[in-house]
Order: sequence, then C-alpha cells, then structure tokens
Amino acid sequence: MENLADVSYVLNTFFALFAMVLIIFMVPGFAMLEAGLVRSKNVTAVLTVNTMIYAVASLAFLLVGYSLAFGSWENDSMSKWAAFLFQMAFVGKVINIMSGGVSERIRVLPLALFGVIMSAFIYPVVVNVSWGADFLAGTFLDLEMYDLAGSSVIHSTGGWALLAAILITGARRGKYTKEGRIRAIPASNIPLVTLGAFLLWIGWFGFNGGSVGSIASKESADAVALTIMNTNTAGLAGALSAALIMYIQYKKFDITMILNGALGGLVAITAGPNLYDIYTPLLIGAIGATLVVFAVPFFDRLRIDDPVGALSVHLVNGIWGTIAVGIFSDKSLLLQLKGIIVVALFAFVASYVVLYVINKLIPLRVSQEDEYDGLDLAECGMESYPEFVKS
Amino acid sequence: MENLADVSYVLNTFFALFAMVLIIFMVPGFAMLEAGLVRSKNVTAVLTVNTMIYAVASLAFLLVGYSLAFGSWENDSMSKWAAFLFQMAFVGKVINIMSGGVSERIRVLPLALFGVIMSAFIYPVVVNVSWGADFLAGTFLDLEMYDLAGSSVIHSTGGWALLAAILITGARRGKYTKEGRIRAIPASNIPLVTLGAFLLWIGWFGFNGGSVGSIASKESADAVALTIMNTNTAGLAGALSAALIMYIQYKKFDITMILNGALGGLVAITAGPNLYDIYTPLLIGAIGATLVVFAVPFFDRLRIDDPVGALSVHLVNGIWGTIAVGIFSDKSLLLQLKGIIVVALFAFVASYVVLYVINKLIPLRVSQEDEYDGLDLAECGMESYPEFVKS
Amino acid sequence: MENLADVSYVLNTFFALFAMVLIIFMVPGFAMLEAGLVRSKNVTAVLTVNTMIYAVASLAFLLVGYSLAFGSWENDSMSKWAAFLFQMAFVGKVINIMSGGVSERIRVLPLALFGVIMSAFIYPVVVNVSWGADFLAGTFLDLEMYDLAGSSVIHSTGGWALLAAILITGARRGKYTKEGRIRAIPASNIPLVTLGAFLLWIGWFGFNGGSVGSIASKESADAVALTIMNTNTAGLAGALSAALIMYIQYKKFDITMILNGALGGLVAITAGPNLYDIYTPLLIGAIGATLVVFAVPFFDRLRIDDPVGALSVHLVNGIWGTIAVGIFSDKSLLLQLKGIIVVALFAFVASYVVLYVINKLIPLRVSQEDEYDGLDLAECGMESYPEFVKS
Amino acid sequence: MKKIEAIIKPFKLEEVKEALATLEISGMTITEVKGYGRQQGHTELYRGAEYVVDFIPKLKIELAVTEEMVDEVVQKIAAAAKTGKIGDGKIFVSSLEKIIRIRTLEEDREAI
Amino acid sequence: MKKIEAIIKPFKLEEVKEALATLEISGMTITEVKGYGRQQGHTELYRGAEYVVDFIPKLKIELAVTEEMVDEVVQKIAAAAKTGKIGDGKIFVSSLEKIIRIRTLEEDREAI
Amino acid sequence: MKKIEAIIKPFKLEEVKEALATLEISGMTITEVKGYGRQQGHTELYRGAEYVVDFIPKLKIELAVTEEMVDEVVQKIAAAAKTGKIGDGKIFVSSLEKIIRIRTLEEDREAI
Ligand SMILES: Nc1ncnc2c1ncn2[C@@H]1O[C@H](COP(=O)(O)OP(=O)(O)O)[C@@H](O)[C@H]1O
Ligand SMILES: Nc1ncnc2c1ncn2[C@@H]1O[C@H](COP(=O)(O)OP(=O)(O)O)[C@@H](O)[C@H]1O
Ligand SMILES: Nc1ncnc2c1ncn2[C@@H]1O[C@H](COP(=O)(O)OP(=O)(O)O)[C@@H](O)[C@H]1O
Repeated sequence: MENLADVSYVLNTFFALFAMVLIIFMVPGFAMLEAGLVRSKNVTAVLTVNTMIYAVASLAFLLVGYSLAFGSWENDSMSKWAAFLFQMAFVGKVINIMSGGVSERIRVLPLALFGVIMSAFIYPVVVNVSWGADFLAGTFLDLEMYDLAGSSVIHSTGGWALLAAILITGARRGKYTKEGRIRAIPASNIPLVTLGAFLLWIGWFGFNGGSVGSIASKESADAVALTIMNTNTAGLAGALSAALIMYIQYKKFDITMILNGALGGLVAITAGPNLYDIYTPLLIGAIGATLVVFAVPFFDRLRIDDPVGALSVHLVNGIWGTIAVGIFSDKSLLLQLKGIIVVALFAFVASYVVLYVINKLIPLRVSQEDEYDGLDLAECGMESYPEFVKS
Repeated sequence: MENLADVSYVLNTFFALFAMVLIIFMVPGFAMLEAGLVRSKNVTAVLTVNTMIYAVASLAFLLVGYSLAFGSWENDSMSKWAAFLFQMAFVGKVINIMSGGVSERIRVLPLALFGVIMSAFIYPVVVNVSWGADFLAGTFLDLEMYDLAGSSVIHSTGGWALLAAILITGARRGKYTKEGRIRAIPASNIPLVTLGAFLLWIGWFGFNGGSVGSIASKESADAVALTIMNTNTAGLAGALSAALIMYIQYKKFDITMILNGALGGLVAITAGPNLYDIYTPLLIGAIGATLVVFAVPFFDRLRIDDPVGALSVHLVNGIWGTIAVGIFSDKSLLLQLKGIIVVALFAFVASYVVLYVINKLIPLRVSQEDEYDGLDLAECGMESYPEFVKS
Repeated sequence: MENLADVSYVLNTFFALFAMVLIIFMVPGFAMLEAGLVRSKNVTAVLTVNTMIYAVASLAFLLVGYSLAFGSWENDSMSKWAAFLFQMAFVGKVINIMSGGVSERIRVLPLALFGVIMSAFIYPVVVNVSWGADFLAGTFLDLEMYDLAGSSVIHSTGGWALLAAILITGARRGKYTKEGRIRAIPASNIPLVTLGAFLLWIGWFGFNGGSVGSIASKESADAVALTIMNTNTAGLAGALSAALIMYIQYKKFDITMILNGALGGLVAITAGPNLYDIYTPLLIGAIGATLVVFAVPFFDRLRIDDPVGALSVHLVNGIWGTIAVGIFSDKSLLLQLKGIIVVALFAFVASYVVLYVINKLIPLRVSQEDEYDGLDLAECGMESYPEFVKS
Repeated sequence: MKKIEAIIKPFKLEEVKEALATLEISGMTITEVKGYGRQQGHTELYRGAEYVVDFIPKLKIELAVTEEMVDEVVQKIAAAAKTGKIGDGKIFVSSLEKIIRIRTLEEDREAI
Repeated sequence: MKKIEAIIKPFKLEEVKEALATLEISGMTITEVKGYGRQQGHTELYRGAEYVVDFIPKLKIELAVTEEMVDEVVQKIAAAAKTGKIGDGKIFVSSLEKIIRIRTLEEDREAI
Repeated sequence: MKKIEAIIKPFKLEEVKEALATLEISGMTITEVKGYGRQQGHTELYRGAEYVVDFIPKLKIELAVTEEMVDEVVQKIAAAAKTGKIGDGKIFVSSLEKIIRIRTLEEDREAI
C-alpha cells in the first residue's frame, strides 16, 4: 500500500463487504422467520418465495435498479463493487417485508414478477430521491428527511407495498369467521422463528453500521460503533417491552410477540441510530415494541390479515422511526413528516397499480382448494416435512 | 485518516465489532442447542428464556454492570462503543450457561430477575477483580490468575451459578426413579443441537480472538490468529476424543456427546489460547472432552440433573482450562488455583443467596402439573411444534 | 503500528480470518443441507458424519496435510496462523462434498478413516501441484490451469471421490426398483435444506473472496470485491435459471432444484470470479444450473444414486467452471482441460483405491436391516426427532 | 351400545363437530389416518422427478353412542362430511359390549 | 376373544403398562389420538390473541384378550388410569371373531 | 360385513398393498401405531447412557370386507406381512353392522 488514502479505501471496502455479508444473513433470516410462522403446509412455498426474491430482486437491481438509483457506479471512497454489493443487499429486504405479510395465499410467479418491478423501478426511485442521485433535487417532492439506514426508504416502502398487496389479495380463508370472530392461526415451528429473528437482528448490525458509509477515521469508527450499539439497544428494549406488556396482559411470555417487539425496535432505530445518545434508543425501542403489540390486533380488527406481523413491525415502526429522528435529534420534524408522506404516496400507489395489473394478468391468489391443501403442493409440489404426521 | 495511530484505532474498532458480531451468533447458538436438547413440550420456554436473557442481561450491563466492572467507559485504543459492545456480548453467555442446565422446570420470570442481578452485579464484580478496574488490587482477594477469555470468569462463574440453581430447584420429575434408576430423557431435535453447537463454535472465534484486545500490529495480528487457531484445534480435539471414547464404550457415535466434547475443549482452551504452541491445544481439548464424557454420568449419579450437560462442559472445563494455563504455560499454577477458588466461592455463594431469595419471593420451579404438560403451555401459552403429532 | 507494511500484514491477517470464519459457516451449512435432504431416520447419522469430518479432516491437515501441500508454514504477507486457518477451512469441504452423496447407507467409521487419508494425502497432493509447493513443477503433470478458489481443486476432487464412493457402495435399497423404476425419496425437512444452502452461499463469499489472497491495496480490494460480487451473481443466476427450467417443465417451483441450481452456479464461478466482467457470471451461473437440472436425472438413469445431488452440483460444475475460465478469460483452454483431466485421474483413482482397501477392512455400507431401520439407530443409537410421529 | 367410526376428509372435521353438537353429542375421539381408495393421491415433485403419493390424509372419528341414536348420528355425519367428490370416506357401525367411564367407573349408557 | 380399547391420559401409560404386567399381559397396541369431551381444552396464546385448543391429546390402548380375562383387565386399566379428574377417558369392550398371529399363523387363544 | 385389522411391520406395507391388489381390494385405512409385545424394543444411547425404547413403530391396516372374502384377505395379508421373526404382528377380525359410503350414501356391500 502506498499511502493512507489507500488504507482508507481498503478499510472502507472491507467494511462494506463485512456489512454486506451480515445483511445477506437476513436472507435465511427472513426465510426461517416466515417458514416458522406459517402453517406447515405453506412452509416450502414461503421458502421458495424468499429464495426467488433474493434471486430476481438482486439481478434486477444489478441490471437496472442500481444505475437508476445512484446514476453512476463510480466511487472514490471504496471499491465500486463493494458499494454495489452493500446496496444490493438491501433491495431484497424491501420485498421480503412485503412477501411475508401475504404468505399462505399468494402465488410465487406473480410475486416474483412484482419483485422484478419493485427492485428495478419502484425502490430505486425511492432511493434516488433520498440517498441517491436525487433527480428531484430542488423540486417540491425532493426528500430531505434524514433516514440513515431506511426506516422509511426500506421498511415503510416495503410496508406500503404489503398493504397494497393485502388489500388486493384479501385475508387467508378461515382467518375471519362469518360471525366476525378472529381465528388465531398458530406458527408451526417456533425454533425457526427464533433463529430467523436473531439472524435478522445480526444482519441489522451490518445494515445500520454499514450505512454510516465509512469506517476509515476515528470519527467514522466511532459513528459506526455507536450506530451498532444503539441499534442493538433498541432491539433489546423492544424485546423487553413487548415481554412486559404481554406478561401484564396475559401472564404469559409470548415469544412471537417478544421477537416482533425486538424487530419493531430495530426498525424504529434505523432512521437515526448515529444521532442519539446511548439512552434514547431505550425509549425509541420501547415505543416501537408497544406500537407492535397494539398494531397486531388493530390490523386484525380491520381484517387486514398479515400472518407474520410485517405491517406492525415494518410499516408502523418505519413511520415511527422516521418521526423519532425529528423528535430526538436536531433534524426538522417537518421534513421527516414530509418524507413519510411522500414515501407513503409513491410506494403505496406505485405498488398498488403494479400489483393490480399483475393480478389481472396472473392472479396473485391461489385457488380455494389449493389454499386449503396448502401452497406447498400447489406451487412447489413438495411438502416441507413429509414424514411428520400432522394434525 | 491522518496517521497510523488512527489506523490502529479504526482497525481495533472494526475488529472488536467483528468479534462482537461473532459472539452474538452465540445467542441463537445457545437457543438452538438448548431448544434441540429439551423435550418438545419445553422448547418454546427455552427459546423465550434465551431471548429474555439477551435482553435483560445486556440492558442491565449497559445501565449498571459495565461501569461497575470497568470503572470508566473511556478507551484510547478503540471506539469506546465498540469496547462496550464486545464486553456486553459476553454477559448474556454467563446466564445462558446457567439457564440451560435448569431447563424443563424453571420459570421465565424469576430466571429473568436473576439475570438482571447477575449481569448488573455478580458478573461485573468478577470481571472487576479479574479483567477490570480491580477494586481489590493489592488485597489478598485480588485475582492475579491468567484468564484470557474467561474459562473462569465466564464459564466457571456461569457453572457455579448453575450448580446453585440446580441445588435449589431440584431435578426434573421422572429423571430419577424411586428405585434409583436414572432415566434418559432424549433430545427432541438433533439438527437444532448441531446447528447450535456450530454457531457457538464460530462465536468462540470472536470470543477468544477478540479478547486479545488488539489486532493493530504484526504481533497482535499474530496473537489473534494463533488464538483463533488454538481455539479451533481444542474444539476439534474435543470432538474427536469424545467420539472415540463413546465409540470404544458403546460402538456408537453419540453426536450429543461429540458436540459436548467439542464445547468442553473450547471452554478448556479459553483461559490461554494465545499462550500455547499449536500442539498443546490437542491435549487440552482431549482432556476437556474426556472430563465431559465422565462428568455427565457422574453428575447424574449425584442426582444433579443438568439436561444440557452445562456443568460438565462449562464448570468442569472452566476449572480445567484455568489449571491448564498453570501447567502448560509459564504462569503460576498457584495463582491459577487461587483464582479458581475465589471465583468458586464468590460466584457460588452470591448466586445461591440471590436465587434463594428470589425463590422465596417467586418460586423458581413450575408446578408439578405444568411440568408434566410442559413449560411451553404454562409459561408461554404456545406450543413449539403445534402441528406435529407427538408421541 | 510502525509502517504501511505492517498495516498490510494486519489487514491481510484480519481479512483471512474473516474469510475463514465465513467458510466455517459452511460446516453447519453442509450439515443442515444434508440433514434436510435425507430421510428422518438418517438425519443424526448425517450430522455425525459432518461433525466427524470437520474434526478429523482439520486435524489431519494440521498434522500432515498442510506441510505436504505448501512445503512451509512461513508467510510474509499475513500471520502464518491465519494463512493456515484459511486453508484448513477448505479441506473439510472436499470430504463433505463426497460424504453427502453417499448418505443413508455409509458408515461413520470408514468414512472418517477416508477423511483422514483424503485430508492428509490426497487433497494436499492436488493442492501441492496447483496452489502449493508444486513438486511437479516443470514436469508434464504440472498443473498450470487457473483455478482461483477450487472449481477443480476442491469441487471436482470431492466429486471424483464421491463417484468412487458411489461405485463401491452402491445405491440405497429401494431407490431403483427391480422393474427399473426410479423411486423419489423426498427430503425430510425443507427449512433445513434452505438454511444450509444459504449458509453455504455466505461461506462462498469467504471461500472465493479470501482466495484472492490479499485485500491490502486498492487493486486487491477491488479484486476481492469483484470476486464476491461475481460469485454472488453466478449463484443468483443459477437459482433463477433452475427455477425457470423447472417451472417450464412442471409448472412447479421445486425449491430443492432451485437451491441446487444456485449451488451449481456458485461452483461454476469459483475457478475465476476475479477474471470476468460483471455480466459473464450470469451466463456461467445459468449454464451451471442447467447442467445441474439435467445431470440429476441423468445420474439417476445411470443408477448412480446421489441423495443430495452432489455429483451434479460439485463434479459437473467443477468441470464446467474450470472450462469456463478457458472460454471467458484469456487463460488457455487447453491448460484448463489438462488440469481437469489430471485432477480427474488422480482424485478418482486415489480415492477409489483407498476406499476399496478401506471397504475390505471395514465395510463402508451398513447391513440391509440397519439401512431399513435407519442409520441413526445403527450408527448413533439416537433418533433425530424421537418425539415426532413419523409416517 | 354402538360404535360409529367415520373416515372423513380432514377439513370437514369442524362441520362434523358442529353437526354432532346439535345432537348434544360432545364426546369423541379423533385419529389421524391415511386412506387408500378410489381417490387418486396427488403428484409431488422431487428434484426433477414426479411421483405419486397414494396415501391421502384422512381423519377417523370414533364415537360411542346408544342404540337409538345410531341412525341419526350416522346421518348427521354423512351429511356434514359430504362434498360429493371421490374420497369423502366411509362410516362403519359395530357393536360395543361394554363402556366404562374411567373417572367414575360408571358403565354403559351412563358412561357415554 | 374380546377387544378392549381404552382412551387414557397420556401420562398414565406407564402405570397402565405396569398394571397389565401384573396380569402377565405383555402385548398391546398404542395409538396417539385426540379427544373431545367434557374436559375443556386449554387456552393458548398467539401474538396477542388467546384461543382454545379443544382437542386434547390422549392415548388409545388396544388389547386383545380372552373372554375370561376381560373383567380383570378392564378393572386394572381403570384403576391405573384413574386420576378422578375430568378427562380420564373411557374403556370400550367389543367382541373379536378371530385372531391370527402373523409369524406362526396360530389362531385365537394361541395368537394373543 | 367384517372388519379386518392387521398390525404389521411398517416396511411390509408395500407388499401387503400389492397382495391385496391381487384380490382387487383397493380401499383401506392406515394408522401409525406403536406396539408392545414379545419383540424387544431397541436400545438407544443418550449422552453416555443406554436405554430401551420398548414401544416399536407398527402400522395398523383397517379394512372392511364382505363375509365371503374374509379368509382369503386374512391369508393374503398374513403371507405378505410375514418375516418369520418375532414382532410380525396380529390380525383381528370383527363384525360390522353397517357401512355407509359418505359420498353416495350407498350402504353395506355397495359401500365397500
Ligand atoms: N374397504 C375399506 N376399508 C377401510 N377403509 C376404506 C375402505 N375403502 C375406503 N376406505 C377409506 O375411505 C377413504 C375414501 O375412500 P375412496 O375409495 O377414496 O372414496 P369414496 O369414499 O368416495 O368411495 C379411503 O381413503 C380410505 O381411508
Ligand atoms: N362418546 C364418546 N365416544 C368416543 N370417545 C369418547 C366419547 N366420549 C368421550 N370420549 C373420549 O374420552 C375422553 C375423555 O372424555 P371426557 O368427557 O373429557 O371426560 P370423562 O371421561 O372424565 O367423562 C375424550 O377426550 C374422548 O377421547
Ligand atoms: N394382545 C394384544 N393385543 C393387541 N395388540 C397386540 C397384542 N399382542 C401383540 N400385539 C401387537 O402385535 C405386535 C407384535 O407382537 P409381538 O408379541 O411383538 O410379536 P409376535 O406377533 O411375533 O408374537 C405388537 O407390537 C403389538 O402391536
């Protein structure tokens, strides 16, 4: 190496690769979380969807989306390939957020198609105006919100797409009875849920830590470390708060809610983990978990059927996290609110239109019989646990 | 970056974050290991305990324990947040060690309470006198043993707490029959056990490698690499030795024992992986595994019921590893023995007293009926695999 | 740190350790993949085999193989321990490739014995003439092919050993009926298959990225990042291509084939991920997946019974990846072909002879009754999921 | 006393249970079984090979009833379990010589 | 010959087995079943919603015995399986026309 | 009509099915059960302790047939399921009073 600038370049490249690898752990993370949360007859289909999303979303981003988002591949501070990989690792997550919430009824093919459009166009546009080339710079629609690692850009975008998808596909049959009762449809495999949640949690360190953009100075190193620390703290506070609320209500420790609380805290901190002191994340995470705990039954009352709680975790806390920056840092609350609204309008409308059109061409939803028998047979022809006798 | 000192700071911060991330993989690692080792009716409870421990222990350490252990947050050689995160990653492990061994009968709430006290006070005191601010420096009780990554500080401390917990809560019903027979209670999910053990193994690289404290010089880099190499070698030797002993005894390869042998070797090397040449760990690991293989039935004969073998792995090998430093390096064996005794006295007595008091306020143990039906229903209201027919 | 050379040394050491850790994730990766693909009565045995391989192969490489392969432990560009660890992480993979394909009928003990010989002698010789000390340098047999991370050295070597093993042990009973029908023997646990495949995928980043050998300059950092990017792209293209082919043929998304397609793409890119532009891997991966999709039924028609598809993934694509370097880069196709042939001859013949001799001493294959009851009972005395009722 | 055994399609359990509730029958025992019959099994796919799974999951409902209720119960079950498509299942009636309620040691009619 | 079917609480199996051993009965067949009856199912929790699982795991023991042993066997089972709490289960006795031991083709008494 | 219940070793299912196919019997119901009998359970190992699993997995085949077919069916099953080793299982024959095909409400002979 010839000089300190090279050292920075190398360190930033290495760190971006490290962060990217952590984020890729979110691929099995989402897959295991969702495979654990659905009924065993839909597990193979969920795993297939997760795998297909990683494939099509990343490829679409490579071929189209990345250029659209950032204008150019050039990069001075690190290898341009590392910079790409880091951003590529994000894109599948947006669609994972959405696919999880329409599990147990949506077909693989139209979902993959939506994944292509989402990662080639919709998400890149959101990135463009927030983190990227910013083609709207100077216009009224320009996003000036602060959103370090994507409470809005990633999580709300995915969440709005999910809301559109649920409105179009409808609830799982049997979830809401004619008499108006809400039926619980329990998770089939709690160890997988837990494994998935912790893989996501670990991925988040790369997601948020890497979003600082550089580690190659004392200040950057401090910012990265603080970001990871605050990220973790919000997750911890989320888990604990959800546990306490559930225990007070039911005298039971509902692990699926505890883990969703942790994820809610993680989403909420994501907009500004580098902006807070080390205690604020406790509050942000606790509020995030509280929102999850109350949003889950709220959406059920609206008959918006979300088997994995993705709306409560990602959409609600994406919004909350973006607001929190306006409250707990010196960023303008107004610009944060404007960002939330613009993302909401664009992501929801674009997703709705695209899904609506796809649905006309290739129905999103499986037939009633296939839904009863499970998507594993209908979509994949393969049972997830063929040898275990099921009840 | 402005000078080489900054490069060191950045490298050490990055390396500490890398090590910390590896250690966090031990959270799902312990969770999967224990979820696999218990009966399916207690799986959700075990997962909940593991999640709660990560939350409460880390938060208690953040708010109280870290300052108690180290006196100050300041740090010159790396970002203070990274230094904290690395240490925080340890604390939950101490309690995981303990919680695993009282699985299938202990309630979540009192265990979480104990977790708070352990990580806010008991463990920080042990750290204080060994790695930390050392408030006993110069006194008779000062710990001058060498314990790089915690054979005593982590593993024995957790092991003594576990012994206290088992003495207070007693064995699982049905484990020891009235006629004096020891009943085997087989693991419910061997793939999870294996996955968990390997996640722990990988976490150990961060645990021990990171404990070197710096990577930012040729010598440090060598020390880190040697540490990781020797750590791994001891694990390998442990696995192989356990396999051979079991095969000779039973003509069968008992995977749970092989994995426990590996973990025993890993615990044993932890006190001084940087002190040995590359062959000594073969011996240390092999002895570690042998101790595990004989300790498991030994504890059973004493009717000390430890469903996951944590006493044999962590306590026995924590002691053995600390002694090994006195035998295979130039450190004083006497000081090592003194360290073992002081940690034993303090950790066991403090844990016993705290657990005893908690037990009076909130019984540690579930009712007989709840134990029969499984802790999943009693404590979490949620089955781990509700759809699989169980026998 | 004293100068920039030290910084290089530290960075290369750190990066090698990072890469090595990723590769170690392939240990649970292979274990979960294979445990998911076999029937539940053989799951414990498969996990045991994977664990034993990691232990014996790594130890044999430490004690014998590494010196044989590289001649000397000395290293200037990074800590020699890190260099060793990185290479050690490879060796178990060669045997994992082989063991997976003879699952459900091969005994643990003779397989472990073969693992010792493979990693102490056969594989080190292949490494010696390709990446290592090169004792054949200048002779006709010298391997001058380009094989960055082992399409031939690792994957073909393992694949040829597997072919030898299958020829000697034969197919699983019941796989091919007397009337000539090929019976499908479905995977028992699809979530494990998916988890395992993604752990392998992540491990591949370390495998290929680390094989660049240095990260400590702008050019090296770029090469590492490009390598990881192209590796990932080939995996993505493999997954997508397999999905499309299966969908066109069966109107179903066969997740086991999609994942095998991804792995096939990853194997194929491994010989030269640093040599291509960012689009070529799309083609290499797509062809790799196509080869897998057609090789799987092809081997079945030859009654070569490979329960996990290892021949199709590793052998076929090991060859294809080595050829691809000759086609898509400026390396000589002829030398690539020569490399393929030399590896084939040496690896197949050596493995066949060793396995043949072992088979005479300790039969590789379990008895008919043990095969029917499952290897878990016969070899390990332990069921994988004892509580789940099986059909 | 009679024993009624009905093999039904699993997703009909809820409806059968409700139908029986109208007769104030509140006790029964359910077993997961696999059926083989005129109904063709479904095709599954495994690594590029299709194959037929010819045993189809069914539920067996076992029910002890008094003589006079048999016909009504059988009718109700048949009506509730019917889809009209192949594979709806069968109902078998046989005779029981004795019933004991373990908790109280009551016998026969009192034990149902 | 008679067939005895007993639906019991799963954790009583060991005791029932031991009780039968005193009668030198060493053969039986066990099935995992789900029971529905007076005993209320338990409440489970899922993501903030409580719900009732109304089928309760039970074991069914099937036992072929000679006529003269029926009463004794039924008594032993009932005694061993009894907790006195709701949900203890039922015992059904019916008649068997023939028993064959597959291994030897012995019939009836010899086949038990 | 008669009901034949056969407890067999699981791996004999395929052969029994084929044997019955020769009699053009195409309907049956299978249950996973556990058997306890003369056949000793196998020994398992768990963390250095051996123990005996004394319930052995078996399959129960249930089959409704007409009177005149009983003997032939029983013979075929016994022949196909026989290994000659302990644990081959039993066949029980009992009487059925009524059979209903749910799909068509056909009864008895027509319903088989
Ligand atoms: N002879 C039989 N004995 C016992 N069970 C039978 C018999 N025939 C059919 N069954 C059971 O009834 C189920 C449905 O039978 P099937 O022939 O598929 O359709 P259907 O009842 O509409 O005629 C089968 O899956 C099997 O469980
Ligand atoms: N009429 C019936 N036919 C068949 N099985 C029954 C019947 N009634 C009860 N059972 C079985 O007996 C079990 C216990 O019955 P339940 O009414 O809960 O309590 P108890 O036996 O104490 O009266 C049920 O779970 C069910 O399996
Ligand atoms: N008296 C019985 N009642 C019901 N089932 C029985 C009886 N005796 C044996 N069985 C069943 O038959 C199976 C085989 O019996 P076993 O005594 O092991 O061997 P065999 O049939 O060769 O005499 C047992 O596993 C059990 O399921």
